[in-house]
Amino acid sequence: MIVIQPEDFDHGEQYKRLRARCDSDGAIVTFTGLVRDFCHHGRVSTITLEHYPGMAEKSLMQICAQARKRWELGEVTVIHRVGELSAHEQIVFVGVTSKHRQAAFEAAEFIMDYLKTLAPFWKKETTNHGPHWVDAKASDQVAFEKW
Amino acid sequence: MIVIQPEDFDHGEQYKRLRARCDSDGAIVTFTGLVRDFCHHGRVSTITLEHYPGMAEKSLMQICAQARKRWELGEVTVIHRVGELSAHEQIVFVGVTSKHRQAAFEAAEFIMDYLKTLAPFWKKETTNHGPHWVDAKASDQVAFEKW
Amino acid sequence: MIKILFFGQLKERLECADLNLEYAGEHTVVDVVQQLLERGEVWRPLAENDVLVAVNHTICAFDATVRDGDEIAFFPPVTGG
Amino acid sequence: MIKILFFGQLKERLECADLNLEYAGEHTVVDVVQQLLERGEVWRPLAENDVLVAVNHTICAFDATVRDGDEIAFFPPVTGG
Repeated sequence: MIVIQPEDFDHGEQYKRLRARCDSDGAIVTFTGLVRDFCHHGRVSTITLEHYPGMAEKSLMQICAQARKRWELGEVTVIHRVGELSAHEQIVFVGVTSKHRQAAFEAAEFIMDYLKTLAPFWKKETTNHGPHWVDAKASDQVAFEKW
Repeated sequence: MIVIQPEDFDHGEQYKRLRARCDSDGAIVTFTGLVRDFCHHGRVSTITLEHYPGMAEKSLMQICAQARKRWELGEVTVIHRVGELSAHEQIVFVGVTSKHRQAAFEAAEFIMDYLKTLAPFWKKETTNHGPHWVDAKASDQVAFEKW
Repeated sequence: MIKILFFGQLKERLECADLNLEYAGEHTVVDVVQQLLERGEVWRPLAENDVLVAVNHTICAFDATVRDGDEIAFFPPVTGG
Repeated sequence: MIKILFFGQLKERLECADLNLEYAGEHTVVDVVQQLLERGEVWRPLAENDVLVAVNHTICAFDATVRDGDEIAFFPPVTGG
């Protein structure tokens, strides 16, 4: 399931949904990304997430399809929020079920690493010193290339 | 937080607790292990989890302390159930928060890999062909040795 | 006709979210960029090194072929998640 | 006196969950195992290759020293999680 929405999501409900559908799978891994309250420009009050409608959904679907080719997975959920979010709010959710814990861990991390480098979303942070676009991180490129 | 208990746990509540305490951390990873309904002996109806009281808690604490030495972590939660559990029930929960997603992923996987090899818990499965003790898996030893 | 979209900081710097361009034949993304650069100084950011391009929702190289009816998007490195 | 505990399949095969042993001096886990093996055939599983031992809640090698008052546990490879 892939969802792009401005609304917040209920982590507990997402977990229940994964669990209800995971049949004989013994492992569930979830990742949640939250808005950090601090960046090197200062204290972050809000961020604004822009995305490329159409391509964003397609990109997430392709990333999940790639993960399914590499690992034997049951359910895969990706939720990415857009619009204005406050510090500490949930931004992104990745949930994966698998028969094997290593597959679940690796697939969830793979999806996040690919999302960070390929999915068309852009963050603008607003701090006490004003707004600025977030720069891409070299560490995300390194994480992407390890797969 | 380390808990060993016969009672089930509420994944949503555990996530909320991690999130409430994770301050400036931007990443939360959770792992849940469920009772699988099938093993090579047949269909599993229940499992019984035995543990070594005293050592089990100490072992989990040491594993979490080792994880904290390797990665910069915020909150770490490990819950392991004992006693009789039915197929599809939750067995174990690991939740980790960190500033960085790679640290959160790696620490959660490390804790599970170490728990599987070092923490004194033993599983007995009951299938349609009767009860049997679960054998240790070579793949768990491999996973342990990768760290 | 092709549709061209801009996102993120690039959209702000170009002061343009999207535009349509008369189009015939089969050229490459580089040719499209060249055509925009000829419109004036304001389009300069398009030629910067870190600009990414997607043709019909798929990231591709600047030598990718563009056909009539395609949707081209230019944007800075992505920073979601 | 030392306290000895058994867990999992080993406990079932030995038909013993725990026992106390009079103890003096400083010997090793191997010596303790030897003492039990001398009690009879039923203790044989203790000498199997995959048996693990913990002294005072810490997994250790069979040449670890055992002191009066220690708690020794023998068990098969763990299978939790």
